[in-house]
Amino acid sequence: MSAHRIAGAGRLSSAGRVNFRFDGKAYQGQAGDSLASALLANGVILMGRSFKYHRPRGLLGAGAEEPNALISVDRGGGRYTPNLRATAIEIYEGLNARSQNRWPSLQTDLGSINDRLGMFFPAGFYNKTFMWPRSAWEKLYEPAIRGMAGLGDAPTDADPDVYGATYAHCDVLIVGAGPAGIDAALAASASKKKVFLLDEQDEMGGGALGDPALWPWLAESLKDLGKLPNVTLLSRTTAFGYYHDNFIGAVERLTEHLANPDHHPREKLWRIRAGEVVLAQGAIERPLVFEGNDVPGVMLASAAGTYLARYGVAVGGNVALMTVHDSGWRDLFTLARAGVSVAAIIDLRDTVDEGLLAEAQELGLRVELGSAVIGVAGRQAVKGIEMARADGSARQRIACDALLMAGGWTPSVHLWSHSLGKLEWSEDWGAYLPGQPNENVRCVGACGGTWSFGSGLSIGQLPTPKNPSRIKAFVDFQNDVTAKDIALAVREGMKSVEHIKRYTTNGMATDQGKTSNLNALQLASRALDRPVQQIGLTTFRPPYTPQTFGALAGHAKDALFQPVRKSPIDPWAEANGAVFELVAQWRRARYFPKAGEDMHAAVARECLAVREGAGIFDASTLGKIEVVGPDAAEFLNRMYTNPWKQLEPGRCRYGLLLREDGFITDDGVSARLAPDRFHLTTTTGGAARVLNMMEDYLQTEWPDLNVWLTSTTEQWAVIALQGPKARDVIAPLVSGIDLSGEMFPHMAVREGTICGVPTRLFRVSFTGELGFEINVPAAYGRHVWEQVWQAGQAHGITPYGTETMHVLRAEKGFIIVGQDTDGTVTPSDAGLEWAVGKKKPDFVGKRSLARPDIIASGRKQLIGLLTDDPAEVLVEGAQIVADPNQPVPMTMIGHVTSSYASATLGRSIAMALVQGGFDRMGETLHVPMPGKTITAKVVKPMFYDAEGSRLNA
Amino acid sequence: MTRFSAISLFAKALGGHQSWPELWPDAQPKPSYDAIIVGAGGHGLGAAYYLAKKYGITNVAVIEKGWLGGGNTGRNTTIVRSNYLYDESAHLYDHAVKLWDGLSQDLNFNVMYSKRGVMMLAHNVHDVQSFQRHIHANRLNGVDNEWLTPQEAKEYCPPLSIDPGARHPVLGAALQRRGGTARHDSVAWGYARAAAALGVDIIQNCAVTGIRRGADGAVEGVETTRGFIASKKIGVSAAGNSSVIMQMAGLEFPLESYPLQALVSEPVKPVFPCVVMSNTVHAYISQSDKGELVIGAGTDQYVSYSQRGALHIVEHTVAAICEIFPLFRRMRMLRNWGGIVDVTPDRSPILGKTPVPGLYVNCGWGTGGFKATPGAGDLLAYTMAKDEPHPINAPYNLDRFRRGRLIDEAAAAAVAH
Amino acid sequence: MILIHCPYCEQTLPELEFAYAGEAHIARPAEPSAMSDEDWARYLFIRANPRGRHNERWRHIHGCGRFFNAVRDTVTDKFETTYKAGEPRK
Amino acid sequence: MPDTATRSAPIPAQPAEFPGVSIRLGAPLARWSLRGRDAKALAKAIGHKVPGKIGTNEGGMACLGPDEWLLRLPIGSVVPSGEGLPLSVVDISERAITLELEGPRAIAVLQSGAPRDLSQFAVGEARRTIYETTEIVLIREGEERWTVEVWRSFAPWLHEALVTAASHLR
Repeated sequence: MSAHRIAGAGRLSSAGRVNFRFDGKAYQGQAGDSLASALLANGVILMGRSFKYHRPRGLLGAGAEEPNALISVDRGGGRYTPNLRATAIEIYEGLNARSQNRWPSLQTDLGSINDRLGMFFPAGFYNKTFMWPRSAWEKLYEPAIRGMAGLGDAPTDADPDVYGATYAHCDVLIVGAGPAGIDAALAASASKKKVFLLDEQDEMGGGALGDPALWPWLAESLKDLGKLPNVTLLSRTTAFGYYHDNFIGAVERLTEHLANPDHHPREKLWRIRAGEVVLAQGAIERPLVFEGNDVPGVMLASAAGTYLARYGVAVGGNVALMTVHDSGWRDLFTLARAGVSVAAIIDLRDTVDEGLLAEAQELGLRVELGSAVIGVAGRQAVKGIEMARADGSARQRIACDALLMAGGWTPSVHLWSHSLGKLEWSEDWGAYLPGQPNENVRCVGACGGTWSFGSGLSIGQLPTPKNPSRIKAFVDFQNDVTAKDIALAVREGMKSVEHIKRYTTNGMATDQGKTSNLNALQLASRALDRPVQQIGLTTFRPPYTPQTFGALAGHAKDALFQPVRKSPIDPWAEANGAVFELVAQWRRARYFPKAGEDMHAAVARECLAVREGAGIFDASTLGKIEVVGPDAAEFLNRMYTNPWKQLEPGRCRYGLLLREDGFITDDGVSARLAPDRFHLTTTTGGAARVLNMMEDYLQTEWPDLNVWLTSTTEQWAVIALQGPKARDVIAPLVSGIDLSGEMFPHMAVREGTICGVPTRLFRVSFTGELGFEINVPAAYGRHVWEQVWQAGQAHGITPYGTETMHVLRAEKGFIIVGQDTDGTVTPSDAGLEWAVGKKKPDFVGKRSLARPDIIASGRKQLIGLLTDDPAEVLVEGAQIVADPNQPVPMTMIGHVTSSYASATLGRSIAMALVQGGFDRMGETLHVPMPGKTITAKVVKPMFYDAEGSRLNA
Repeated sequence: MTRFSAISLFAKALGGHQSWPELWPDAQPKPSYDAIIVGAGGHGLGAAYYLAKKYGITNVAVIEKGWLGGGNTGRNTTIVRSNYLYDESAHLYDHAVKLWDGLSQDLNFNVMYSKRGVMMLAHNVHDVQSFQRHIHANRLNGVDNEWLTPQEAKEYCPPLSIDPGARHPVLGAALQRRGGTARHDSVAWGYARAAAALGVDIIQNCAVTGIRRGADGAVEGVETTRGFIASKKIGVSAAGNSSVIMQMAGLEFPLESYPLQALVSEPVKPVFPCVVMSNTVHAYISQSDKGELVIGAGTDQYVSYSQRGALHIVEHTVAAICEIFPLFRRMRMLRNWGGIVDVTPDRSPILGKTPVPGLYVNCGWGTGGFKATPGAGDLLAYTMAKDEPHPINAPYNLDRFRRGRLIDEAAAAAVAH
Repeated sequence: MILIHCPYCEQTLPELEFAYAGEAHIARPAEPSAMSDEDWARYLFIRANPRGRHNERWRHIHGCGRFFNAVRDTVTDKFETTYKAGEPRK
Repeated sequence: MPDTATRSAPIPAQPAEFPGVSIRLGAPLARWSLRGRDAKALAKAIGHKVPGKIGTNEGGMACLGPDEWLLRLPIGSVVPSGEGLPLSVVDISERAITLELEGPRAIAVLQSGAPRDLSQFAVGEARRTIYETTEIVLIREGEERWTVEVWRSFAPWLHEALVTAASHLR
């Protein structure tokens, strides 16, 4: 008889039957079972295969520390999750679980050949070989290693589930609802404080769940807490990380335990700011290190106690105990009292507490002091053990079907470590305990080092008469790190625990060393013959247990990932078949194809329509800033390269903005509406950056100026109407403004109404044609656009998008900041010397323009390019050379910044940044492309209506 | 030095691995050295190795305040690539990539450099223009970097979502096939072992507390927590702590140190064949040989030496990864940590001489230092040996900030119009 | 996510409302054109970047909108104080 | 000014109802951003009471910063432009739209993405703050009544985020 359920024991009711499958086989468990307890109850003890050697493994623990029993759960429809701990899976009707990292089956795993060859795979073996032949690493060795590595299979489908998130604030956050945590909650709640009590398990109680004597108290306490309005109880909630200023990340599992998760959020991210944090995370029992300590059926004594007391499951029919600590005895007594037969109690200590001995005698248990287990019989299940005196004498075999280990206790100081709290070594516990805190936090109960488990030894490896370099005594069960691996690491010069950890991978498994770190420290300390403190401490990092990406992303999924900003006119564009492009946070109509048109055809049509009639364009996304105050002109004069003080109200000016390092960062046309009021425009992507930059100078450099900045980007919808017919189209719609060329010249602004809506009407042009930019309050943008659209029908009005806008402005040689400039371009590089106020003593960036390499000759300058073959459209980003016949690496003298097929000119045009470009007019340059080299002539970047007669029309 | 090979591994195995020697002795400081390197990360250990191997200076000490390889070397996401835009950058990083190739054999230590390809995603028209510029410049510089359509990108990296309706749709990608990853710890250990074998002293737990300069202003050695150590040549390769060390020599540097976070998932069977980077959504991902998804996150906004990042940085990074790779939404974060990156105004390194005679510096690598490890080590060694920069690192001088000759790759990626 | 005290709002609020704005008390020179290239480069690029006490600027960008100064320890990330722009270095 | 039929809003007009909270588009408003060093001078110039303390909100006038106020009045209202005075009056009536949340669980919906502690946000208080990555102006009109001012182009995202958060409440 092996593991089995004991009638009447535990907290579960035999009424709630639950059917589930493991590796395809059907089983029955009880409501409230973990997958681990349910499988045990069915006599299943083989649950996994180890990472490296593929050794058969059963349960080591009963909680978050479990390193062995890693399970994949597939709920279908993309709801597949690998690497779940069997101890953390709540069974539900229809649960479909399967084991991992084995082929063809859990019982027969060909990968276990690694175990036989284990001697050739010591720690760091991969650094020592797989180097010849050189090419074989990627082609042969690495794929083989990668295939063997990994735990569960990766998901193959997108996750259909959604996740929730919230911020929360409380006075006291208590992590862990064991006795200590519950006491802390009761105490804190009395003071009307806002209290959060979190526990990772489905049922609150922690250690108390394994102690029937405490159940009445537990029920009473939870009832009391549940009634208090100032207390929030969150079970199935794992506090995974402790961040600055008492900010704790926690994940609540909402549907994972339900037979039908439906479409509710699967998990919820809690971002909690707490006044005080109380850590009551308990302690984790340590395994003992000896040959065979990983055979299925060898487990922590405390885990066996939990399986019995909480789940009513005996881990074996005939159980032995290997202990160096009193607590192991107590757990075994519990099993014995429940009728489990006990093979022997083996304690390495020569003397133990009289009370324990008396109790053992009363129960009639065999006791072997001063002895140690030196081997375990059985491969997929414990069949018996071999033991000997500490000096190696008196070797003997004992039959049993389970072996409990009790190696002492390690406080769960994970979150404490995240908070950068100090840790102090305690010789008594053989563990690090919380010391000086770094935040407003305290540890209570076992994780604070106060518990009543009795005393014991802390020891690295049990004594054995066998040759330690020939046996596999496991320290890190999941990563298959053995005592001899740690000895090897030390032998090879690893003297810090950080090096030992990285070299052996001890503590780097999915349990982050919850059961292995301290044993590894002890072993290293003995191997180096130095006290543990001098070897250091591997710092715990978030998360405390692995957490779902989806939960960490919270509600930032699909449409909620990041906002897509749309203009008020966007719906019209969508309804009229626009193809969109994303620019910064915005989406903009790129072109409006008619049936059968590709981008090239659509853009050519749109361009000609603007040149010959009228085009309508949504310019709403351009950044806008209203600059108001008596010192407005003075402020702009200091910010922009060109002079602003003399600009008359009603007039516009092109503004060029530099960073203090002298490079162009933004530009735009701005208008003076009144002596103390300007309407600035910026690039679409630059709006926020420019406003922040201006605020910075205003607030911190020139706080004396009486001027204020207000973002009006979204106040105004902007409709650009461009083309020779533009005036005719809007004339009937506009009132209060004389549209005549004399009264309303190019680069002027007027206020009036259009379609009855107040407007700031700009006469500006980014196309080289007669043009207007109609600014109306955003809510009326769509309405006015449609009115203009209607009015334009008689004039062949055509909607155009950003691509056409780019072509039209390129024909005029207007630059686009960010395309024709790249953060390394000065005004003179861009041929914008005219926009720099020579007489101004200072403006942002001016001084940098005088630096040696900025005034040096041979800088890249913006010029035009005409390909010898007018049909050849250069690729934007293509590189330019003077000598096409030079070998690679070639000397590149520049690159193409803008390039289009110009329907207006019936040929291709391009702009480029070229070294010494201004002095190369008429030169032929070369653009080497794969398979061919394109030749082009350098010209001024002005391809159309150089004298500007059209836009002044 | 015991030569590593399948044969030696086999032989030692039969002996129960009892007779492996130390990879590197834990050296005690001597009174003086011909050259001292401050900082035992990959760069510093590499410099020591090349000083001894290529430039015949073997009386060298590498001084480390903690344990070797314990800084950014052991904390980064191990991406190796050289498809940079400007000639200066392309030459610098390609010098490193050439050394990566064959480094395992050179060091007789498998650093697990694997050319699985680095793919950078273009999410908007502006990205496409910028990547095209990179690709054409790389081609003429002899650096491999090719354009992939969304379909080709997905074929190269099956978990990639190329849904055109995505918030940041994939419009294409730039792929450098020679790019890839290496095993970070192994790089530090391999260099340490090989350098030690050539006579280099690796002195751990020895913090530099001062830099002593003579009447002529030249360096005479370093004050350390283990006493004064004399040397006429001092190379500082201290990453995030560089400005602190430079101040000891009376030098102010254009550096700021920021927290940079990274994280790994639980290990799964092979699912991710290459490295993918997306600058637009700030996500960098590959899969380690162990099976963990290795994910690079962004920097926090403020300067800090705490090696402790904020949760919201992780939230945003993981959200971005899940948008581009919806398969991974149910994967779980196993470990999350922070490093300190030292950043210059143009986000390019400073590598060469300093105004102080005998003092050399290698710093300012920001988030990109690991990929340059062999190159940075070699070039620092060259500069220290010859007391003049190699043509490749000559542009990476301190004076560029005065002259205005910045090497600003990020600026070249520019801003959206 | 650190907590930051805004000296204008007189509230201690989460970092997400704030934008870091670099080292504090680096005033733009009154007469840049009168400066040497060295001094100008120093103003533009040289930063203290200390391990420890750091005078730095923040902007309550998603709050009152004001830039202000702070003293923070760059090793612990803990604030010593925050103070209004224009007040002397603390 | 044309009638409201010619107006368009970025989010649906029909309210979203959930147990314990409703989310609806607020009525159009006239809005101004008012700036100036001297609250009294501003009050004089525009003929409105100007609260001096950041966070206070009286008569539709919310103090958002030491020199910044948000004035919200019925649509069609006018205020002087203050031309020539050392202050700034800017019409931002259509820059933002208003979302109204009402019900005992409104606070939970907002807290889902607002990092500041809303239990400390008093009735009558108004402040600029943030919801996840989106800037908002938050006004607590009553114990269970909240107003969110959000820039027009961010409104669809915020609306969906709040509706989703409300649908997640159990």
